[in-house]
Amino acid sequence: MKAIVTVMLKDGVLDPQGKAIGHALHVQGFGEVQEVRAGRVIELDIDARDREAAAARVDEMARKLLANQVIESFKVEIV
Amino acid sequence: MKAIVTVMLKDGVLDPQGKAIGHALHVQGFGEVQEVRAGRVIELDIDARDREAAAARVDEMARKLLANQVIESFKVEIV
Amino acid sequence: MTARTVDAALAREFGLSNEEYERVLAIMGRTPSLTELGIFSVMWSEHCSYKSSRVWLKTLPTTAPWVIHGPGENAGVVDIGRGLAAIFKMESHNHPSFIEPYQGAATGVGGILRDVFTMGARPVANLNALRFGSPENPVTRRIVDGVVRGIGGYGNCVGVPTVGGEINFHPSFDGNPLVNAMTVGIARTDRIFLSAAAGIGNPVVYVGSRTGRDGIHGATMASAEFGADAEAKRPTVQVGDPFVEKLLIEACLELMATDAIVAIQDMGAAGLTSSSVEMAGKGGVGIELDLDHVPQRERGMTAYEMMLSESQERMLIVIRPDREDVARAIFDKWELDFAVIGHITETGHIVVKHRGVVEADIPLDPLAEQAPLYRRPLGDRVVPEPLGRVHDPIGTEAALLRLIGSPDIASRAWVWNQYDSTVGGRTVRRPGAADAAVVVVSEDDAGFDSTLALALTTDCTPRYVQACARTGGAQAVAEAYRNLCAVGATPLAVTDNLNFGNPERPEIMRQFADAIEGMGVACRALDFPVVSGNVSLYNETKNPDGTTTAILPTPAIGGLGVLEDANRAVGLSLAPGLSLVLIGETAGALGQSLWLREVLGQEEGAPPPLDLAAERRHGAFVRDQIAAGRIAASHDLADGGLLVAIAEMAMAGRTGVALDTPPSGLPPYGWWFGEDQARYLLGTAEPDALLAAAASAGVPARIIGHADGSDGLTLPEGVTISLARLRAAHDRFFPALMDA
Amino acid sequence: MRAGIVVFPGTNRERDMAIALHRVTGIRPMMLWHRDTKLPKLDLVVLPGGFSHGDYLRCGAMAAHSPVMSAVRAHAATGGAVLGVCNGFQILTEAQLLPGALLRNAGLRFLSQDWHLRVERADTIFTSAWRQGDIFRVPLAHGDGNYIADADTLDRIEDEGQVAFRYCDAEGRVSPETSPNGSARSIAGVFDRSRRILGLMPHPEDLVDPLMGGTDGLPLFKSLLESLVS
Ligand SMILES: Nc1ncnc2c1ncn2[C@@H]1O[C@H](COP(=O)(O)OP(=O)(O)O)[C@@H](O)[C@H]1O
Ligand SMILES: [Mg+2]
Repeated sequence: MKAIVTVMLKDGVLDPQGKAIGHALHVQGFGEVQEVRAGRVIELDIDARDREAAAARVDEMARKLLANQVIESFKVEIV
Repeated sequence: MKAIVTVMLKDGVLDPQGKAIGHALHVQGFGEVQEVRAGRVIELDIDARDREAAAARVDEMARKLLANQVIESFKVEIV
Repeated sequence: MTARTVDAALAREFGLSNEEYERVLAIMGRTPSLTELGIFSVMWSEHCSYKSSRVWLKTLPTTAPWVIHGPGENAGVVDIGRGLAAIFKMESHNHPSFIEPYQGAATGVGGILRDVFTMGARPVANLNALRFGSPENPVTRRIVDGVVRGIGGYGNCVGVPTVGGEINFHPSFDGNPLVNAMTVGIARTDRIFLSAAAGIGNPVVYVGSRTGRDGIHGATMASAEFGADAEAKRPTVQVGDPFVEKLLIEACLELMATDAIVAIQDMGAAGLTSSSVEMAGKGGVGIELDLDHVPQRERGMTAYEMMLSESQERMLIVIRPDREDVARAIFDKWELDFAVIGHITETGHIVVKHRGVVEADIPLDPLAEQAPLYRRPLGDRVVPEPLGRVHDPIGTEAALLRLIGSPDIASRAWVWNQYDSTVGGRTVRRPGAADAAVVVVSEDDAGFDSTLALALTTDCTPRYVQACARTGGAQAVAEAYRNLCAVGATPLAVTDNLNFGNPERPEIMRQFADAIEGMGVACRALDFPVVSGNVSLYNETKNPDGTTTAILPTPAIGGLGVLEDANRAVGLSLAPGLSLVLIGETAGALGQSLWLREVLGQEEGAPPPLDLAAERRHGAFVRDQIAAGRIAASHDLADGGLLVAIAEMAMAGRTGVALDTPPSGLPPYGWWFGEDQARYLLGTAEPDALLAAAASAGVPARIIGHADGSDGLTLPEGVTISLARLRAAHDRFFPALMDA
Repeated sequence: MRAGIVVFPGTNRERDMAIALHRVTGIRPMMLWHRDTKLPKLDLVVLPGGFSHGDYLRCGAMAAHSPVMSAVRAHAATGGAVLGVCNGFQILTEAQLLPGALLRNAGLRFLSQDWHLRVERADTIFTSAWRQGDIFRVPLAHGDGNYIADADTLDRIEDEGQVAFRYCDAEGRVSPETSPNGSARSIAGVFDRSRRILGLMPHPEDLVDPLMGGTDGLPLFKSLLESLVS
């Protein structure tokens, strides 16, 4: 099974990277861009009985390791 | 409109970050994890006539700036 | 938030005692608004008001003919000749670094950089003094990793080389690591910028990053011990943006080359509140802010939130009204926010408006003058029992191998290899090359041929301070002095970072008072005044059973010295053919030594006694001999004693050393591993001249061996310990801890 | 030799580079700004190290789209020499003036230490003061120096002699272990086809003075001085 974990900074936490990307897009003529947020994505291949089991395990991985919950939030998708 | 650009290393490009995450997950007892790939995600709020127009513009942004097509591939979603 | 009624209960949540809240009511003559309460609470927090420490800090010597500005400004300023000044300070980011090690350490570096460039200096070097918990504690590894990455991530990006520092491990830091960051900058003595506001009507300008809801109440958090609710305090973590800091440095220095600035101050702890209150307070004027003009990152921020936000990379500047366009153009060029958010008034009040409403109106004089000041009760002075008889269970060879690989002595290359130490083209002695880092300074940024240099070091031996705070406080100063002398520099001044536990506990307050007393005595004896510093209290962890664990008391000292000619700087690397000369007296002091801890598992006894007159005499002698060109390698003796120092010099120079028989009357372990103070080990090609000079200066000196170009240390009894074995033991610790 | 150094927001090794160029040429190089659209007449344009635009997104990505880069391209197109060091190398690859890309170091940590390089060819304007096979010491200071290109590109740049330097040990041996950052074939620096553009990760400009620990980096600048007398 394949899982996709998307990790973004929590709302309100400064996102220097997103800010810089937004700025660069503007300079390059993409004036229609408003807010930009940058995050990480981690794709995992994983052995699991079923989707629920996989989701539960990946959720645990994200909590323990993949996301820094002090400043980040995450989302798990099983595909 | 909101666009999500996911940028991953192309297949065949060594991904040390993914490898390190995989290793760390194993050490932490997530032995069921196989291959891990790490990438970036960029979320944009964007003004556009419709989804097609948005997709076309974001595709252009990705080609020009958000991805380095020498090593990376990207995917655009409009949500 | 806004729905809360302001009362004594809320004040307590904000960290104000009932009595302090009464005082607020008396000053205001009414119930304060939420924003006003917020302002009082941060200004009267331990972090900003120094309410527990001030009475003791005042006893430190702070003046010398070369001191231009001592404590009281953003950083200390000393004259280094040729019309130049060194500006430097050290600051802690302990609590944030436990909650989020990367961002905590990174923003610590950012904060101290701003304290230095806000005075007009270009930052030329960073150092850091770190204390971590036991290497056996699984949490330690994550904290070390984050802190080291954070320091590197920020310092490398802003392009200020990280050239030195120190690291200790001890279980008392398990739940409360120490991250003390130091920045040193260079400015022209005639272009130093202060924070006292002036000029009624002058605009108050905000520059840098936008304000978000970051770190609200950070200053009060830094003043509270960690309990089970540490988790709940997490949302206050700030994220640093070193890229914006780099732009801010360049933009501010560019503005400083004009005549636009009246006063300037970084927004550090308590952000807009402390910067505006301090600028107006120091200038004896009033200030009015209209928060509608504050550049904001988030929607719907209240006055309270904006006044208390600790968003990073922001500065407040009072400028000449006719220079507003010049200033704006510079910040536009660097693509930084620039906004006039208020003006200087004659009211003596801080007035904060938001959406047409006066959210705060506080008289500044009483806010400062009636700030709480405590002479907290002192516990009994701890007098350590002298160390009793010890035995040596493992012998010299095994002890050396164990010590050289122990956490407090092992090679720190793993750490400094992640810090850019050369950027800027000024670094003459990188980490690990000498007892102090050496950076060359130039009169202007392109003045390539200056050889005037600064020597920099940070030092403290917390286990000594724990055993006897007076001796330990003095020893930290003496060791900094020694490290500067060892490279050939003349020590000029120190900054300090006083990390202690809860000052409301008499035994902690006693440690604090005694450590300062010791520091003061040493600074006076060595002509080595304190010109800036920082206090971090409440470094304790609440245990599940209700008890608390305090850190080992850690008055970290950052020392600065000057070398007229950087070409004369001496490192610790030995070369074959050199004789090794030991300077100073060896009595075999093993109390609180690393040998005792690492070999016998004991943390006992009194720290080694200090003789400050000898420190001064020996230091001057070493400097003179270096200036005379007689010294090719030099190292002060500290943790681990003589044999550890020999091994370090031999490894650095890739040469073996043949050692002479120790003097009789001392056990071998006392000679090799005693931590007696005021000692140096010098490598010289002219041992006779050196001994003669020592004799006439009344300085004890003795040849103890020579570098023979072999591949090992040969002990007097004939045993050889190969350099390869030593290096393997020395290099193992960090990679084994971190990369396993 | 007239040299100019481009400063981007976040560039931080322009001073180091200026010191090195001044030392060999006796002339202070010009500082150029990322928004410049025209360059003065120059023999050499240098893109120095640092963290242009914070190195956010990808190192060098945003700088590669700066206005000044069109001018740099034009300068190169007319045979002008271009040197990119560290972040400058990353910018040149992002601008596709040089082949390949630079990924995160294989060890995932910033690397700041001296390393050795082997000179792969000495018949270029950048390397003429060395002999082929010379070994020299040089400081590294980067987090993203892992050189990568697809196999065909690697073969091509090898065949066409575009590899300038390789990471090696003190004896000049090259193996996967001598690559500090995982770079393909231990490549530390590459030329473009014309060999008038060079990009490399390490910092020769930080080792041009005995006071700073050595002069191993000087030949790069001496080569340029000899080749670019104007
Ligand atoms: N332990 C100390 N020794 C000497 N001076 C100190 C000490 N602690 C603080 N100071 C001085 O008190 C002033 C206020 O310090 P601080 O609140 O840390 O400043 P900032 O808010 O600018 O970082 C500074 O001038 C600082 O140098
Ligand atoms: Mg300050």
